[in-house]
Amino acid sequence: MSQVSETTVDRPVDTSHMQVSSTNVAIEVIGMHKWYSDFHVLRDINLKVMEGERIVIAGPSGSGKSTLIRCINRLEEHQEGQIIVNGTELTADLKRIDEVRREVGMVFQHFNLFPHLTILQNLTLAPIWVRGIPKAEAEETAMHYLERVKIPEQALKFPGQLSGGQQQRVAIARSLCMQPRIMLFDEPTSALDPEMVKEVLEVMISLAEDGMTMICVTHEMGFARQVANRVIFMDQGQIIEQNEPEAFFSNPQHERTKLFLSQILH
Amino acid sequence: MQKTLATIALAASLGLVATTAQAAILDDVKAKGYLQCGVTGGVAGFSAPDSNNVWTGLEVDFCRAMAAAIFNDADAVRYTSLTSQERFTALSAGEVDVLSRTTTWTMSRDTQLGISFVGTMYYDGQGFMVRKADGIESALDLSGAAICIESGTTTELNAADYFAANSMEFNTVVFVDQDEVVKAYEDGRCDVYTTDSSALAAERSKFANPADHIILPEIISKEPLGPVVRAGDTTWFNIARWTYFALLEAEELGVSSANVDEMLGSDNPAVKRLLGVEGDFGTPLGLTKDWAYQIVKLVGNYAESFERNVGPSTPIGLERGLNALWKDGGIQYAAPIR
Amino acid sequence: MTRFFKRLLSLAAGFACLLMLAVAPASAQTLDMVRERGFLICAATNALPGFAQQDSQGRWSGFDVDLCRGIAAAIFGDPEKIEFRALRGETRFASLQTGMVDVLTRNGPWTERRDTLYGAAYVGTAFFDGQAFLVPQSLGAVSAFELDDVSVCVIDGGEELERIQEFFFANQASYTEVPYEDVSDLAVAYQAGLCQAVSASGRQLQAIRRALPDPSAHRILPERISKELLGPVVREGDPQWFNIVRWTLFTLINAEEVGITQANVDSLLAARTPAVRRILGVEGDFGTPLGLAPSFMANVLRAVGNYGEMYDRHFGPQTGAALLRGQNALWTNGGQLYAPPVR
Amino acid sequence: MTTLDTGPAAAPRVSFFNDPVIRGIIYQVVVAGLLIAFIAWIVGNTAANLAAQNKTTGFDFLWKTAGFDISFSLLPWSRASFYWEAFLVGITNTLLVAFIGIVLATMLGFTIGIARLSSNFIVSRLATVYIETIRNIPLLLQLFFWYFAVLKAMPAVRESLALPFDIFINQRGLMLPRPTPDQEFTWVMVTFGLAVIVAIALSVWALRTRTLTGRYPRQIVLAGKAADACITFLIAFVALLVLLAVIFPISNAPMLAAILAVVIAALSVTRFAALARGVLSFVIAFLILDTAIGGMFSSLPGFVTTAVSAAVALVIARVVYSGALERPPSEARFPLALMALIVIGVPALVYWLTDATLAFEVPVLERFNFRGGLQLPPEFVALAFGLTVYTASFIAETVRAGIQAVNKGQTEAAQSLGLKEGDRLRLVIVPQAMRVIVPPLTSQYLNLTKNSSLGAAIGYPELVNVFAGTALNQTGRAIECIALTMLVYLIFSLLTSVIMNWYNARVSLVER
Amino acid sequence: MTDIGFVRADMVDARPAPHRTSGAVAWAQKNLFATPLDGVLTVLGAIFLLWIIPPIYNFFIGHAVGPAGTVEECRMENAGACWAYIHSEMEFFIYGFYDIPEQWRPNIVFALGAALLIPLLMPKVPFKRTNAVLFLFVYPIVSYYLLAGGVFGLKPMPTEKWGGLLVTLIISVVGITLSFPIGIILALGRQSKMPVIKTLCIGFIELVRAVPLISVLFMASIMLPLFMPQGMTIDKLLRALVGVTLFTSAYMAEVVRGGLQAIPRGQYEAGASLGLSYWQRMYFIILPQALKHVIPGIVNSFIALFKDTSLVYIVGMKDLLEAVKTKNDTALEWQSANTATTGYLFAAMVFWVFCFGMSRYSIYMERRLNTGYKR
Repeated sequence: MSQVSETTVDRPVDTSHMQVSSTNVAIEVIGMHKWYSDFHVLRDINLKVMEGERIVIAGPSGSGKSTLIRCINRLEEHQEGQIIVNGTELTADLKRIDEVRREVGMVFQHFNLFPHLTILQNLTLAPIWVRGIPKAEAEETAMHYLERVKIPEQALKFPGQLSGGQQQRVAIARSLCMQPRIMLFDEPTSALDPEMVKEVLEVMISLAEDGMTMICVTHEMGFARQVANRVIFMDQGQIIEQNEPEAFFSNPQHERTKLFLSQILH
Repeated sequence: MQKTLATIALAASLGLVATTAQAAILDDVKAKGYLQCGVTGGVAGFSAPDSNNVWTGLEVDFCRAMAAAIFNDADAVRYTSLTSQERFTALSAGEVDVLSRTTTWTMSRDTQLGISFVGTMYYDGQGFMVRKADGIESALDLSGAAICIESGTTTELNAADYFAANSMEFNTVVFVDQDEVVKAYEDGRCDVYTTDSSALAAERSKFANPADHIILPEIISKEPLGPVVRAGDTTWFNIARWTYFALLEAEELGVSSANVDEMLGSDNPAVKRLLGVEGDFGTPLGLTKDWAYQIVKLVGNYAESFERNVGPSTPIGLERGLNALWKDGGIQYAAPIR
Repeated sequence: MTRFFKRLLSLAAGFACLLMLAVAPASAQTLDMVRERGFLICAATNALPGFAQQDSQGRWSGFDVDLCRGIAAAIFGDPEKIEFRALRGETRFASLQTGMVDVLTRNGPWTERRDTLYGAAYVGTAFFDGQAFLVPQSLGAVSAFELDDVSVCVIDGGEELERIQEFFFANQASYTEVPYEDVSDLAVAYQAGLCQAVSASGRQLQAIRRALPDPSAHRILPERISKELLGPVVREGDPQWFNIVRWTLFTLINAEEVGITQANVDSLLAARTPAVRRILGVEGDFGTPLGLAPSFMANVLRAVGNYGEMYDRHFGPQTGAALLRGQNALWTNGGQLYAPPVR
Repeated sequence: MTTLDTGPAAAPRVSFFNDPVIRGIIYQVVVAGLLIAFIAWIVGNTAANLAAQNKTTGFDFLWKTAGFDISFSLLPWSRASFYWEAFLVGITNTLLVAFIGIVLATMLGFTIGIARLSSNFIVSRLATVYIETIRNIPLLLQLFFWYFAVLKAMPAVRESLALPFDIFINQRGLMLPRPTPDQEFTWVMVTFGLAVIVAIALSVWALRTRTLTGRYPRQIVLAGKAADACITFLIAFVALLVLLAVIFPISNAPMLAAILAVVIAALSVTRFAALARGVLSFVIAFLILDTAIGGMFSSLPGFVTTAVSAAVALVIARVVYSGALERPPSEARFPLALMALIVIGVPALVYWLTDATLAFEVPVLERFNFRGGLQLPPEFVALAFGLTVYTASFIAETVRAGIQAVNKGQTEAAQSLGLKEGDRLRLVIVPQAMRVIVPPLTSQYLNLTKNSSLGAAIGYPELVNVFAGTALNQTGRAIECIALTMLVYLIFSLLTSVIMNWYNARVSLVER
Repeated sequence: MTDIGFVRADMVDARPAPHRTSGAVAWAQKNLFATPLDGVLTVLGAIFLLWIIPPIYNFFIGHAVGPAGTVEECRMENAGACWAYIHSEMEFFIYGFYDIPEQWRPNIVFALGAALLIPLLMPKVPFKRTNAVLFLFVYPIVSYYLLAGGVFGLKPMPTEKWGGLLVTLIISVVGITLSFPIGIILALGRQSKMPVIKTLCIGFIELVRAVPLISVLFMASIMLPLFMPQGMTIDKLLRALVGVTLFTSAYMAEVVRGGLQAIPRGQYEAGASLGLSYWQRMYFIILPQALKHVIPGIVNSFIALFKDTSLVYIVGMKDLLEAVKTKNDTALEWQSANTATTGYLFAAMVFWVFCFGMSRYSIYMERRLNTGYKR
């Protein structure tokens, strides 16, 4: 079972410029279906994400949450419907996929840092080879983001030498180095010990404060309450309910949502 | 329970390790109850097993003769088939009591390997066999030919010598096993197969179509082939040597397995001595006095063995030639028993 | 890295054990003894012209002596480092066993009893002998098979008499025996014309013929009606020494076969034939395993020549013995002489 | 299982024998004593045995004439050579077959290992069948099979299978032309060496510049474009020449081919580059397929093979075409063509300028055999082939395991960063897979080297055959010969472990 | 942001994936023609199969001469494998020179071995301990006396007469059962804190692993007698056994060491804290876990050993391969173009069946024990 907790951050979250002002659509999913061979994992997904929006996707395990955001990054292929990211529709065309991926950062449950490279190398790898940014510049950016995630001193270490929380923060920094317009988080805290969860959430919140478009699959309901401007509940491969956090938590509509919330919130 | 079983297992495995006290070879052999004889894996007429693993051949007969002399039983022999590479180590390591395996008597072997050559069972010389279709008439035509040779033999050295001496080029293809050499020649890997001419004849007899192969007239070396024993045990050396001489002496005196019992009544003192009727020539060898009688009775004389195994009436069809007795124009010559 | 060095060290130790096995001594009593003494002691059964005889200065010469010189040359490179003795009777084996004598160059014929009972070992045949006939040229016979109606002087009591009987019986020829007790009597009787032929072993007949006033008027017929093998004898139980003597003898034979003589031995050092090069020690090293110099065979040949030369020197026409090579010819010439190859 | 508890039970304090330190010492002393006794026993036995047999020992034999012939040798060898030379010949022959086996087995093994992971059912199944068949059959059996069964099927010398370029196959092995360079050709070789160094230096510089500034140096990009066109022209010219020769044998084919090749090369620098690549790949694929299928199914009528090849080639061309469409612009590509051109072109230029000649000594059939040329005896071919096939099956499994050992998340992370397939493999997957692959791979290399000793069974003169076989036999020095032989393998093994230790220390991941 | 509140009213039911007319087509699409490149590979693979399968089929079955065939048929043009040859020489391939009237003895040994081994390998069969004791201790002794004879009026059969598959199986079974414990002891010795024992084990393991088996057997064949006192001879079979066993033990030791290293330190400490002695700790706690980890490695060593039995021809034993080879070379009455090939293929199939069986069994056991440890 995935870990469900309600760690909150003990500081006031500045939500002043967290209001979605933009009218630009960052991601649009229209009537999307996906099958794993015969298994219908995602059914009729319709979703529109504006630039600067922060969306938390919740739901029991096996509900298709991770699959959905992996589809947005084309780590998984969908069979029906459309996914449009930053105005680019995802098809089998590799060129487009690469374009999209350059704009979309992703953070994984198990960090997936490259263990044979140092932290700094992890961070500069993609900017150098994908964006063609000069090394010095890439390193500068990398150090900037490392400072942002508060571990600049670890730059020359290898991932294996870091704690889980530190690794996840490096993973976030690694994505940020590509200066993406959208960040996808796939249960970023569920493989972490409680005290480490907090340090990762801190980073995510500060990202949110900067107005990054985020889609976050997580069980951190506290985080959802504090940061999200929309919570989506999924079950059986479909979006059951979505709403603003306050409304979602205080007044769930659908039976399944109620059941789910009652289970995780005691 | 387990301990007992382990003890039994140990005992069983020890059954495979035969230990005998430091003793003369003859005593060892007598204690074992059989003679361990090193032979080739199979050269028809010299030593080869049939499908029932019964060994026959001129060299096998020598082992049988020794067994007859020691045990009065020519079948008290076990054969170890050895490649030419293994044979001397097997002998000096005591794995075989006597090596009777188309072994050429040479100086370095005689002096460096701690072994002693008993005598020459077969005077041979190295020859070449080629395919008839190649139209070769002389070994001097062989320049550039590929030659199949068994490794670790004098053959290997002689061929190198011969071609070097005649300034001819050649390629050798060397195998550990005689069978492989022949097979490679047969399959066409080589143009020429070279070994002792007797073995050439023997191998040719086994070919599907012997007439397709000819043996060239040149004999490029002398190859006295004889049994070998470990150096240092004089008694054993003498037993082997005099077994050899007894085979020859019996032929010379006209004693054969057919008439040996009649000959017991012969007046000829030499025959009497040979058959142990007069004098006792066995005891100094550690044998009974009728040792040579047993050899002739159970194995026959040299001529019988020769005729039976490699003579003109066999598929191998070798003439006596140099291997005739000295009085018949050959050079087989035994010291007399007296 | 230290783990690696530890591993290396243990491997090296294991390997050293293996190598230790490669070093083991070989025993060489007789050779050492001879070397220490500085000369070789040879003996023959008795003095016999052609085989071993002393000249007026007391210097020994003959076939046996040359064989002995050959062995000395093999050991010391100097054929003169010998002492030659003629021993009589069965003491010769005792002398051999006690080390008084290193090698017997001519013993009695090789027989089973001598080979097996006396703690002695025959190394090989240096001289094929047998009972033969000596006849005057005037008799006109060139082969023993032509003898008919002759009187033959022969030793009484031995097997010689029986052999003659068998021989003439087998040939359907008639003869008269004239038996004597002693070999010396045969010569006297023959010279005196008491018989038309003498039958004895070839070596005795050649001695008789030498002593005759006009040897060329007599002929030793080529046939041998018995077989006797003469050859060097050494003590049992010293394989190295056995091999030294054996291969000195074989060297003489092999040298004749490939055509190396006393005269051409040095010029042949440049030969190309591998068989010649090996005998002369130019290629390979066959001496060291015997405890001798690599060129020991060349030394032997320098000292005494090859077998044919030795034979001619002592039994050739000019010696009065005029003993045909017969069985003592090389196997390639129809004789019995055959030596395993040097390689 | 209890320990040797023999101490007095009533002892008040820790009994002497129960003290672990002392007990440890006692154990060790006992073991060491037993070992020493055992070794002494063996040495004593051996010495006694050797003395009893009056065997000569020692390594002096190494400086004696060997007197035998060795059928295949890289070093000069004659019957007058010494035994130590035989030793060296054995080692070089072992190393030769091991080296060739290693190179080929690595190539085959990696191919099959990757094929086994292929999503294509047929390809992965073929690879699986190959691996499961080959590695469950003893190598010795395979060698016998390749040597005796296959040798028999080979044509006799006079009916040799003649391949293009004066290559012949028959029962005596593989006969190849041997290059016989003249004096001037040395310069070509020197230039070649220099060109390789220059190419490597250029690559390093280009890559470094790429890392530091984000783009390849301008000059390099320009030169790379030119080189691209050049290489395209050369390939197109050759392919078209062959195609024209095959299809319509016309008189001025070279001219036509050259013109067409120029067109294709010209296209390749325009935005129709993908089209040029597609056409070119169609021609090449068609030629190869047509030849191969025609050879495989000789009973099929020509038009069927042509049609099938054309169809498959068309699909290939389509694949290449769409691949080419997605190719990044030449500014972002590593200028591989340039490096190739430098390595090949510069020496070729020198070859032409210095008027050097590289003649080939062609094997010629004489009375018995081919003479001259480079002759690879069937023993060598069979051994190298057998070792390659056998070891490749193990390497394939190693490679598969190595690739599978890289977490799928690594690929996903790299993908999500936008790294392209090539960069993904080069920068993320391969370095991690190699860390897993290299140690077992090295031990496979060592196994291959050790297994080459089975060449003795089919008559290839490698170390065991020449030295522990023939030399041992001609000299009778069993201990010495075996010891030296084992020493050589021991050294191979130690060298390998030195290299492995170094490699492992270098690549081992730093963990907490 | 008007549509922010959303509640699904009707659940969407699962429906089958699109573009799916039948299972085979979808499967082919996915596994054979997923991309154009895949399509090309599939076509090339199909062409290759078309090329290679008919001749193979014809050789093995189509044109092959069945067991009842004659040599004349085998000698015909275009004839395939000569199974008649295998059939007629089968006895030699299985028993070697073992006397024909006595062949019931190896048969009993085979049957007994199968009867004891198969239940031992099946996890569900009870009485494992008794079974193992019978197989490991009683069976070898019974088999030895049964095969060698010389007791209870059985005709003595010297090991020289044993051959063929019999020898292959004896060497591999004995080698496997002996090399396993020796390998464990060596591995433990290598981990030992006592420097002498450690060095000894390392030296042995590294020395043996460094050299080819062929040279170890060469040594057993040529040099072992030299190391023994005068007059002591060692049976060839025993030499082969010793050579093969020691060789495999060294490899086994390395495999076991891998397993031992994978055991967390905590397990050792836990064992010690329970007051278990060294051997108890190893026997009850460490080894069961460690060995479970390295089952594939162990079985790989066994497979290697089984294949390596083909090298015992060096010490002069006629194992299966050598028996086949002997007949290939000397069975003149069966000479034909494909006789030798058929012989080798037969041997290859026998070896393959055993080795493949072992590897499958190891996969089965691995799954059963669910160690999840992959090499």
